[in-house]
Amino acid sequence: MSTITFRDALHSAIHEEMARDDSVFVIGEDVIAQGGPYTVTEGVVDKYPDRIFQTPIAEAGIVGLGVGAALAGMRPVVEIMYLDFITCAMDEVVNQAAKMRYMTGGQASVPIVIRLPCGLGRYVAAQHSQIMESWFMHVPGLQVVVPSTPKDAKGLLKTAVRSPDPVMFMEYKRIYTSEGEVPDEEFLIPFGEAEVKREGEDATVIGIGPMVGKSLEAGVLLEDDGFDIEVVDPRTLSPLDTDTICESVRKTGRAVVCEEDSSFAGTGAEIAAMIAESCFKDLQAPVIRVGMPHVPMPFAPSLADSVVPRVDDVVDAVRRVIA
Amino acid sequence: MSTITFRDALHSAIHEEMARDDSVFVIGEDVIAQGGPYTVTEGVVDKYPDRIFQTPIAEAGIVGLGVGAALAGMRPVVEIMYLDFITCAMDEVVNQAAKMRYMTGGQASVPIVIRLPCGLGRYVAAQHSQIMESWFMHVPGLQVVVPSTPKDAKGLLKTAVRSPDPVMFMEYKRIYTSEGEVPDEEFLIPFGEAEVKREGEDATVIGIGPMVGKSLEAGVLLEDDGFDIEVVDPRTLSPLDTDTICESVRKTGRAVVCEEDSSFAGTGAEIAAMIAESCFKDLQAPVIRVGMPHVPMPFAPSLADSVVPRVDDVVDAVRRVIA
Amino acid sequence: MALTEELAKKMYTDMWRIRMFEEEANRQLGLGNVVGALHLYCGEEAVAVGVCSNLRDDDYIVGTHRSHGHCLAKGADMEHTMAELFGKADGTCSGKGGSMHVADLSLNILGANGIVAGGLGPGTGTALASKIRKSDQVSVCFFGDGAAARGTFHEAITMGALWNLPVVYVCENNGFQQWVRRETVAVVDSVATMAGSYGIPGVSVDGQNVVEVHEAVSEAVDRARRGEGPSLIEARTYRYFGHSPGDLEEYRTRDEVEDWRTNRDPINTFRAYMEERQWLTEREDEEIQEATSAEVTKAVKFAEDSAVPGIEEALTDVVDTAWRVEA
Amino acid sequence: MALTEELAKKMYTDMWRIRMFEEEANRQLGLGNVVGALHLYCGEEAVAVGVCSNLRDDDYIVGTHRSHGHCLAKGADMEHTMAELFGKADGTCSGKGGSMHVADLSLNILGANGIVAGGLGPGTGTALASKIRKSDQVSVCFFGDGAAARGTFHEAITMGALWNLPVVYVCENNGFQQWVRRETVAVVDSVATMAGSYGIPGVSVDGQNVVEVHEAVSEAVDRARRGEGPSLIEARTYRYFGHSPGDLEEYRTRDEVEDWRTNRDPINTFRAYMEERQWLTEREDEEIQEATSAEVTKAVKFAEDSAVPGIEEALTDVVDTAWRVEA
Ligand SMILES: Cc1ncc(C[n+]2csc(CCOP(=O)(O)OP(=O)(O)O)c2C)c(N)n1
Ligand SMILES: Cc1ncc(C[n+]2csc(CCOP(=O)(O)OP(=O)(O)O)c2C)c(N)n1
Ligand SMILES: [Mg+2]
Ligand SMILES: [Mg+2]
Repeated sequence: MSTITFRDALHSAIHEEMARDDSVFVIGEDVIAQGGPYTVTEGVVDKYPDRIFQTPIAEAGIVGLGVGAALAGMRPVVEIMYLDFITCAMDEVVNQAAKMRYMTGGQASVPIVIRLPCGLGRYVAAQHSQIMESWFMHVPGLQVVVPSTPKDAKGLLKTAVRSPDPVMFMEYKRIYTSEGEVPDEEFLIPFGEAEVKREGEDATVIGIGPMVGKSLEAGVLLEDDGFDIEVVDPRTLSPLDTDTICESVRKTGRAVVCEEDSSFAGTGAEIAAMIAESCFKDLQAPVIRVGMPHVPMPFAPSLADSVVPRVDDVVDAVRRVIA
Repeated sequence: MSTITFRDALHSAIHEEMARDDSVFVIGEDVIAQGGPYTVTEGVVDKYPDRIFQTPIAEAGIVGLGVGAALAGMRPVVEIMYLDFITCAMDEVVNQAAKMRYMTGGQASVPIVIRLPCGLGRYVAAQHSQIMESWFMHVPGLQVVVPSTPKDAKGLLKTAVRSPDPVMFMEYKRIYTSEGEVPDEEFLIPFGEAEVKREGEDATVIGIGPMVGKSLEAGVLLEDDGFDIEVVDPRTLSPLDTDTICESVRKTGRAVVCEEDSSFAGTGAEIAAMIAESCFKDLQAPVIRVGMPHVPMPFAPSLADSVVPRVDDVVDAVRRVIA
Repeated sequence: MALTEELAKKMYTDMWRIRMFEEEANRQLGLGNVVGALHLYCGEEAVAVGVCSNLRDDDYIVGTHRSHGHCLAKGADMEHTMAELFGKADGTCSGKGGSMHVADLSLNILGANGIVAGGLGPGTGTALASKIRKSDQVSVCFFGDGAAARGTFHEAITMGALWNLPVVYVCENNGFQQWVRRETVAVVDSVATMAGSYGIPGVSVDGQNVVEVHEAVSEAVDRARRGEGPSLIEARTYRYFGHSPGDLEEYRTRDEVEDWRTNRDPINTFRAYMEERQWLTEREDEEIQEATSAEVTKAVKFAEDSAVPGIEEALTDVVDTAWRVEA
Repeated sequence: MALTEELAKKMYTDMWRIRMFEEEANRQLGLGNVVGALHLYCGEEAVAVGVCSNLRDDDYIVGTHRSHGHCLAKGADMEHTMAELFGKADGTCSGKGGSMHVADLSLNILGANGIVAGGLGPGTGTALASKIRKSDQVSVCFFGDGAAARGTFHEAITMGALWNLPVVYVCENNGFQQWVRRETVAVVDSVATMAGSYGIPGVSVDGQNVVEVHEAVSEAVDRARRGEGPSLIEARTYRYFGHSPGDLEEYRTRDEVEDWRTNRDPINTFRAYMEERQWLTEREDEEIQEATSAEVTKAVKFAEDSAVPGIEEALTDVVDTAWRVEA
């Protein structure tokens, strides 16, 4: 085990997979210069100069080329500088990458990974702070992966690169510098396996991305109230490990679903609806959702900080769900 | 009252609004030729030759120009030939139209209506049959309107044209030819007001778009079982009239949410999660969702017909929720 | 690729294969055996054939919504293609794709595409793959004149040009974009003009003349295979049928269609060329047409006999569910 | 618009206003009063000023991520603009937009845009509005050289050209696209070349020479106002600062920057031009700079004094909640 950052975990996953498999390549804006805005692809150009493509500003083209290269058997790792810009390539994601296997009756495989730095970063307002996981969840054919720790980041990215189907890989900008223990030996994390990140008896908190860390912090604070929460990290939203989530909720009888994105028709909606349907008899209180209000991200730091869910919001929600 | 088709209702709404307000104009592909694929803009070119623009194939450009014209005080009614092609213009929808008012601190108004023919039509497979309302619901700043009858189509489209904010206007292709009574005098239907389309005591069925009609049919069949269902049509998904939905569910104690789109992270997820949270004490059974399985639309008519929810699926779901 | 007598015969045959396949597909549409959007290629045969006659089996093509011709010219089997239009289990795509998504990955036919200009990015991506692998495969992107207005056209070609990828962009300029004439919605007459924005060669050829198409593409393919980068070729052509079912064809006269059919038919033009060179006897011509007709009949029979897919098929092929990694 | 002495003085002043505003914004970034992405315009002043000096108050402009200069040149107030960068309640956008979204709709400044090439469609749309209304307003779309690769550039200009809209497309070609040199990611040197794809005039001018910019744009604006359609103007320019905070500037040398600052500074160039014509005395120059400096100081004071927006403000302006229709 070594303690490394989330960014380092991604960086080493890419380097390891490129060393392992010649068909893996990197494509995106500024991925050579400074190794991309988050330096995740740093050094790739030195080791694999023929397998990294620094592009014009053309997201539809970037994803489109990635889809074609994947159809031809390559394994592109695409960086979209800010998730918000994937809106410029939604046809390529939704109508091409996601549906190709199906429309060809299983002939085609599109092993593309689209890395999506997302969420609030250094206060860059409404067009540079979005999340939108629920969009990708709703599209059959896409896999949606949301690591919350360096270990998960590494294991899930390596799995993503090996997946025969498209992966939307969420990277919350604010946790790039967070640290955690990562095994030194090679490892993979399967899709569709949630992890219980804290065991507890009184309520289940399902956290997405950075809300996992905040939920764990909330867990510590809630001990003072005498509440012992269980924190479940789905790790992949599609496929979604409903079994692990439901098992926990059946045990605790209470659930809070926490996401940084706005709640309305968001990720938490699916998870809450699923729990409410599957665990109806075991629920002792309504499932509560914690998320951003239904507003774009404001610029002013004071405002931005006020809308992104905090540890306190988790604490409050747990208190409400237990009360 | 006159009995007219859904298509006629839209057609007359556009003609009436164009007569009333010089700033209303039409833009889209083939909107002059044959009056668009669904003939909704038929005759506009004869009456208002300077207010209809037949475009190149360039959805991002079309919506982008619409946003600009709207910012300059015009009221564009944009036709996207198939909803699926809006994926080519998602930046314009999400980052421009939806956020402009907010990012400018309330200075800007973007009164654009984007008409979106959607859902299964004449068997045109995965890239020509999508729905995706839940995407638009999730975007703050967008209003999402889903008429299910000719009357609602007319009243809601007229309201949409007058709205100071962007409207995603869903037109399910399979109901263009359905008929219904429409008032002869001018009328508008406010956003955020659901309609109870059938009163009943035993269970609430929330239907979206064509599922309203199917739910009403199911209602008749279920009378044989001795079940009396209430059918609620939200009519607008954003804003969503949670009061009317919850009032009904509190009365019946049971809810089924029906959509034609795939359920996973879909429209029904939000509605089901909301009901499960708001009506927890009154629910006598879990909220059940009826929708398409999580697959793209297959081409073969036999397959396509097997995945789109039918009247039977509603009947089954109601029996399950009451059982 | 040099135009030998042998190749010419194959090309002539392929043109008939497309013509007869499409006419039959249209007939089957009338009978209700084929449903959905059916974009027919009749009149444009010289383009697909003039292009694909330069390609190897391992070269890539990506098509458009109007792609039966591209697939057949690249070698796709008529029986499975017809079965696909019928929505049958033996279709190339098991009935899940239909006319707008026919594809045969085993022949590197990436398939039709229901999104106008949707294929240009992926097609260019296959060329990127070839470059990375240092293979000498070439990719061809077919697209319509209408597609040239879309942003993806611009973005894809920019990258194709930037990295000198082995790709040939083939515009089928049939003068129409669904129900409108090109001149009412386009700002430049020739799509080949646009090559200037990308610093690549752009040529315009008579798309009714398969020899002209073949030669222009031959040069472009060679250039691409040598690693010298992409070319843009515009073939001026015409479609005989309406855009797809439901087209009232208000944008053209019957006379106009008749004129093209009579005076500029690509099959007639090529027949004359071959006869002049004594590459085709009347007898051979008859044999080709008879054999092709029989092939089409057999394809229809195959499609009719093929099973309707079982409804459980609707739920497969979303992702590869057999794939697993171990933790 | 003719370049009179009076207009030249205003332009010279505006160039200083932008220069000093930007340098101060950068200082405030260092102090932590300004946060987020800050894309500075220093070095490119001649473009915004050369363009906007041809515009009326009711003409439209749309900007880019690097738009403080565009706003100031079109007449935006420095105090509210600075307050916006501070995220304060008195900002032009009440602190909700920030640097990448500054806008002043009352001056038909539709604002900055955080999406590269995101403004070209909306900008062209304002010109469509003017055409429908038969007003003689003109719209200007500013965009960077990087934006010219995006599909929306292609789609928007196609429609601007198709309908002969009153719009001028102004490319600020500063030779960089974030952290890469244009030549490594672009396929044609001059963006003006691309005008050929749209059948509109395309010219390239020295973007460090405000007179040259002014004159080229004057012609384009007149053309647009006369209803003769769009033009594409490329201004070759240079930015003095890094792309935005965090730029290590590995893609250029200090010498290169110094060379532009010393030998091709737009303000120095214009000063020399004015002095030659005896349009500017040393005294006047000093006064202009002092007044501008005072204006900037006042703007900072204003921004500092302005309140932080109340958190309830985060929840307003999503849609117009006051709007209602009656059933
Ligand atoms: C992005 C997108 N927009 C619109 C359509 C609807 N559509 C299908 S084919 C077509 C016309 C295409 O014209 P062109 O590219 O010239 O090809 P042609 O049909 O003439 O072969 C249109 C508008 C589509 N399929 N995709
Ligand atoms: C669609 C999109 N892709 C990428 C970015 C990130 N980005 C912001 S500015 C920029 C460079 C823009 O270059 P250019 O258009 O030449 O403008 P300049 O910064 O040189 O003024 C990039 C890549 C973005 N904002 N939007
Ligand atoms: Mg065409
Ligand atoms: Mg630049």
